[in-house]
Amino acid sequence: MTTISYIDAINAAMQEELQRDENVFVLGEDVGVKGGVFGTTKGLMEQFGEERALDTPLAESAIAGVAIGAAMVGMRPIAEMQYSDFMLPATNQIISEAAKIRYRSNNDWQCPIVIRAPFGGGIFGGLYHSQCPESIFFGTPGLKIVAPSTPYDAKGLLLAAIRDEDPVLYFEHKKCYRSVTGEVPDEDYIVPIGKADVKREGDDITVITYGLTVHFALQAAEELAKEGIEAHIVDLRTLQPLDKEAILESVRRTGKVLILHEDNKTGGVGAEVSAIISEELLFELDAPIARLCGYDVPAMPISPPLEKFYMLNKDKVMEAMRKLALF
Amino acid sequence: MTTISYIDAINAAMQEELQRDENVFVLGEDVGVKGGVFGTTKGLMEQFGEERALDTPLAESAIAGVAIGAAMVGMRPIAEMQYSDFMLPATNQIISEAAKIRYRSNNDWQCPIVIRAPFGGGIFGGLYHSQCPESIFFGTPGLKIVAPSTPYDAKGLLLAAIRDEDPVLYFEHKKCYRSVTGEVPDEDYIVPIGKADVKREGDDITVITYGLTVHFALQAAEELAKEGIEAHIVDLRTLQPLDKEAILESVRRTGKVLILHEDNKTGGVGAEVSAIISEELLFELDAPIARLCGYDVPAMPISPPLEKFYMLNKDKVMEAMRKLALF
Amino acid sequence: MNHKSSAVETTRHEQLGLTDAQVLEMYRTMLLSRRFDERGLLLQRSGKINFHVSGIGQEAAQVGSAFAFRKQHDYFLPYYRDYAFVLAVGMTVRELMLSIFAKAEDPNSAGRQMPGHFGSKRLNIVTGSSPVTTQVPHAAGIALVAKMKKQDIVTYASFGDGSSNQGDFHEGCNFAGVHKLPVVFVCENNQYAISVPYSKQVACESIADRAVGYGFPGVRVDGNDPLEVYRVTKEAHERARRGEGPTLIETVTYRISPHSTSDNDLAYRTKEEVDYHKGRDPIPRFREYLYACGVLSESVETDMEAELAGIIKEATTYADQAPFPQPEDTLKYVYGDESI
Amino acid sequence: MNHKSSAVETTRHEQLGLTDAQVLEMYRTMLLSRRFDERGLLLQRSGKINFHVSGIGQEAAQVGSAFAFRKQHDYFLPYYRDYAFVLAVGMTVRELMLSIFAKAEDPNSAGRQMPGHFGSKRLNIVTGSSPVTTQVPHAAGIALVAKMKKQDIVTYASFGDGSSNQGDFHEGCNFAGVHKLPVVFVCENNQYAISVPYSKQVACESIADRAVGYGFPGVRVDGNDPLEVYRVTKEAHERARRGEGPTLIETVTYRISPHSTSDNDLAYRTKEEVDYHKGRDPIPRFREYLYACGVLSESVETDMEAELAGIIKEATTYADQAPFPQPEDTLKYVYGDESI
Ligand SMILES: Cc1ncc(C[n+]2csc(CCOP(=O)(O)OP(=O)(O)O)c2C)c(N)n1
Ligand SMILES: Cc1ncc(C[n+]2csc(CCOP(=O)(O)OP(=O)(O)O)c2C)c(N)n1
Ligand SMILES: [Mg+2]
Ligand SMILES: [Mg+2]
Repeated sequence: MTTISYIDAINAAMQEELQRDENVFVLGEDVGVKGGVFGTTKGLMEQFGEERALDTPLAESAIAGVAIGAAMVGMRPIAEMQYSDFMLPATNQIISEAAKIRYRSNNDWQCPIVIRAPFGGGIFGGLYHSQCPESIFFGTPGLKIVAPSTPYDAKGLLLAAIRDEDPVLYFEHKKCYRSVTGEVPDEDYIVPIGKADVKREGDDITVITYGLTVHFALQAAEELAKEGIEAHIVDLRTLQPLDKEAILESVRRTGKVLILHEDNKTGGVGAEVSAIISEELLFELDAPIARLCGYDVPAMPISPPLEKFYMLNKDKVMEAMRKLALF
Repeated sequence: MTTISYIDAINAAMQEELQRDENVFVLGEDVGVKGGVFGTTKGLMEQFGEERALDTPLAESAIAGVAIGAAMVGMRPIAEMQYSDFMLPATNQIISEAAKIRYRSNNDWQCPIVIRAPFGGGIFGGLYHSQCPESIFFGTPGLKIVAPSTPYDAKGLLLAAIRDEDPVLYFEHKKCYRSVTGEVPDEDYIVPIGKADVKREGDDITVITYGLTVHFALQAAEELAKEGIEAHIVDLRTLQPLDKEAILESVRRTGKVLILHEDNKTGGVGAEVSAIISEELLFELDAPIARLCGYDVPAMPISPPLEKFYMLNKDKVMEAMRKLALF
Repeated sequence: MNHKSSAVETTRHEQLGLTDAQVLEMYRTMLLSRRFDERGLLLQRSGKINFHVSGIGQEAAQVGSAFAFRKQHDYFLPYYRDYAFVLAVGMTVRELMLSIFAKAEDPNSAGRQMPGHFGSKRLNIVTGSSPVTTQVPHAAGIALVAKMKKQDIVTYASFGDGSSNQGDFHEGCNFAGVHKLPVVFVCENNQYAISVPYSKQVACESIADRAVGYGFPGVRVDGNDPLEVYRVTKEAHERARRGEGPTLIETVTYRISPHSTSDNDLAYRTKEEVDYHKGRDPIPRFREYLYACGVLSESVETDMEAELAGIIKEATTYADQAPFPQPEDTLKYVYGDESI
Repeated sequence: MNHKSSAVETTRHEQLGLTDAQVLEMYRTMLLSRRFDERGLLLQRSGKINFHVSGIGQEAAQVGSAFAFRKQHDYFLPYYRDYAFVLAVGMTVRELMLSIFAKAEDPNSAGRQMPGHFGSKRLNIVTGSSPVTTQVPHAAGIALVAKMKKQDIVTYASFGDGSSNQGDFHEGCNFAGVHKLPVVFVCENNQYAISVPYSKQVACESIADRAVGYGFPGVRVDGNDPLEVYRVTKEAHERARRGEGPTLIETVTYRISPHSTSDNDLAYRTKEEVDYHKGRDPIPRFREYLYACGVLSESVETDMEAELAGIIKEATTYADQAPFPQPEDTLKYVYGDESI
């Protein structure tokens, strides 16, 4: 085990896969010479050459589309979208193409691409450098979607995504890049897509979340433990397909559930989690299913007091958890 | 009151608004000379000239983007997407631009456009002429989304959408075009955006739905009435913003709710409706919140037995309603 | 076309390096495509199938392109009118019939997709969709792999004139241009995008004019002349193989049929206009050339028509009688791991 | 630029119909923009603001464009480096400062958007976003309205060289070309898109080459020469007013600053390269010209620098002290009907 940052875990996963499999390559804006605007692809061009850490023209639909074409003939492209906000020009390639290639060809063709996109706020990025776009893609069968919260999951899920036979959207939280560190194994491993993870055990309330807010929940849980409230914290890790079993099991354990995410509330992943629970476990609930999410505004503003108002944090999460525990 | 078809209601709404307000115009592929591939814009070019029923180049992002530009300087464009499946190249214009113009400019600029898109299946359209794309846009605050089921609502909501100060996505169900007829007032009226409609009253179970499936629910309800089951049927009509009050009221009335839509289940509008209910009315529920929706596959196939398997119909809906009533 | 060439002089096709057998095969493919297409229209009118989209009038352009490529070797991303193209690179009429009948055995999609949405891994025909020009970046991606892996493979991608206004056309061409990729982009300019004529789609004189903006050559060619199309495509194919990058070819044709069986074309164009272009139908024109060269004779032709009629009939009966997919097949192949 | 013109001959600017006062104002605007930009960088480095994106090196191109348009009359869709442009069409430094400080009074977005995301209904500066070239179709839409309503209004839309590879650039230009709309598209080619040089973005010699594919003229011009930029833009503006349609202008410049304050440009380009272009800075070059014409003198210059320093200082202090928006303002203006 070695302790590294979330961003280094992402970088290491790519570095190792480029090494292991000659069909893996990375493409995107500024991923080559510069090593990415956040540094996620640092060193890859130096080690593997220009073609395998490919600087592309400024055109996201082409980045996705070229990756899809390459994947159909046997490659394992990792397409980087500079910010998840800028994947929208590629929506048609992602939803109409990547998601449907296997299905429309009756399994004759496959599309094993990974699309990495930094998402989330709290970095003074303003409206177009802070968004959580997962709800746009979440309703599309054929896609897999992951969103790790720790270096271990970040590396393991990226390795799994690259080796997966289907298109995977990999949402990496910008705020976690350098603020979150953790242990990762020295040997090869993967985190299986479709499996949630219990990040903390507890019997009083269940918190179901993913991404940056996992950390707020964990911090809040530590404080609440002093008040005698023990929270059970489930990190979804994979958003599509959801780990239904893990969700239901965690709810059975406490009977009280708070769903937490940074993406705005209406139409978010939390709605589906809630719907699954009330479809399957309604009579085991001891409290209404609560959601604490981003406000329903188009995107978070850059002005510091507004960004702070929009973003969740330990205190806001703790308040919601306490309220649920006391219900 | 005059009895007309759903498609004629849409055509009439546009015709009347083009007449009433010189700032209204229609643009899209084949909307001029041909009058639309379905005939929704028939006669408009003849009556109002080429500029107000404008045939555009084959480029959806430009159609949306040009409409947005025109709207920002005071026009009321109605942009037609030939099939809702083909709005995806315009996603960036819709989500990054239309939805955020008011917000990002702190109310200095507005974007009163309507984007009309025929959606849904059952017409042997196959993967790319049958989709329900509402989940892609549903999680985006700043957009309004409507989806009428009857000629009355189709006309009234389109009039409201054109007069609205914000961008409205108007999803019209292709299968309703000629198969659904109904009365519309002879005088001017609107159906307010944001208001659901009770299409049938009943005390045993609540069905919440929109679009084509409203009709399946109504047909099923008639048959179930003979078995002594009285269904309360709520047509959402507006998907964004949801009519929370109407949803909750209808659930309070029966304590049992079935959410029904053609769009695939995971991440659909039904998930949010369910989440709202279990957040607000958990202890008034007498049965788990049920959802009957499209299968979680990328899109419906064209082959007749597969399309039939995918599509909901009166019998499938009746079965789900009966099961809920008997819970 | 030079109608005066006689059998003793070197023929145009010989000058292009094509044998008599090859041009006869070109002709046969055009005719087979036409007969299939006519049957498709008939089947739709008689209610046997729900929908047909036709390539009538574009066969010469398609076959001329296809013959410059290597079957089961190069990669192909055709568009929905490319029946003659896919027949030329190996698809059978039976397979096309299975597709228009939406039957389980259809190799393109097992009846999932509309007719004209081709795909066959065996034939290197890459699965296509309806939203136009998404295949342009895919073709660039495939060509990028050929370049990375130093494989002698050229990729073909076609699309309509109206479709060249989509963002993906621009982005895909630009990517291919920057990386000098081995790909040939073919715009089949049939003058219409459904009801919208060329003049309302674009303001440039020729779609081929767009190539300069991507740093590679653009060539406009008479799409009713299969040999001329072959010639320029062969050149483009060779440029690609030499590592000199992409070419954009515009084959100027005319869409003789309505847009699809759902379209009434006389609502937006005149019978006279259509008739004029029927008079320039590439098939009789090429037939005349082949007669003039002595490649085609009455007896060859009679045999050919009989053979094709047999193929169409057999394929129609086969596809008509073939089973539909099982309803529950709807649920298959969402993901590679079916347990999900 | 012709440095030999003396005050007695007709100067270049007079030949273009510009008065001495006007060119002095051009110069003043360039300088004001530069001083604002330098202060922005300083404020970021000192931690006063979080982020700055600079237009240093592009002022001549921007001012040359802006002076061909009519303030508070034409419509403007500038991009994030267009400080000199927006200053020229009426925005004040105080307003720009309020924006980079993200304060409530910022007229662009009340502190919601990043700096460089301009918008002011009062000034006909249309609200812009970050995803590049979405403004190109908007500009076409605004120009379409001018044409429909027979208004004498010309629309300006600018963007970077890398951005001209986006689908929206293509679709917007094509739409404007087909409808011959009164719009001028300006590509400020500063040789880089963040770290990616021109040669890896496009394979065409000039972005202006793309115009032919849209059926309108494309003009490449030295973006370090404000008068030449003015001349070609004025011509484009007149073409637009005459109903002859769009023009694409490529102003060739160089991005002297790093991409933004988050960028370390020496990771992908050399100091020598940057220094070479600093040596071609348009501001001293224009200054020299104005001296040569006798428009600028030491005393005028001293006064101007003092005036601008005062403006920058006042604006900085004002913006620094201005209140932030209220946290709950986050919830405002999602829809027109606030009750939703
Ligand atoms: C993105 C997208 N928008 C709209 C359509 C609907 N549509 C199908 S074919 C067509 C016209 C295509 O015209 P062109 O590119 O000239 O090809 P042609 O049909 O003439 O061969 C349209 C608008 C589509 N398939 N994809
Ligand atoms: C659609 C989109 N993708 C990516 C980005 C991130 N980004 C911001 S500026 C930029 C480079 C733009 O280069 P260019 O168009 O040449 O303009 P310049 O910055 O050089 O003035 C990139 C990639 C973006 N803003 N929008
Ligand atoms: Mg065409
Ligand atoms: Mg640039």
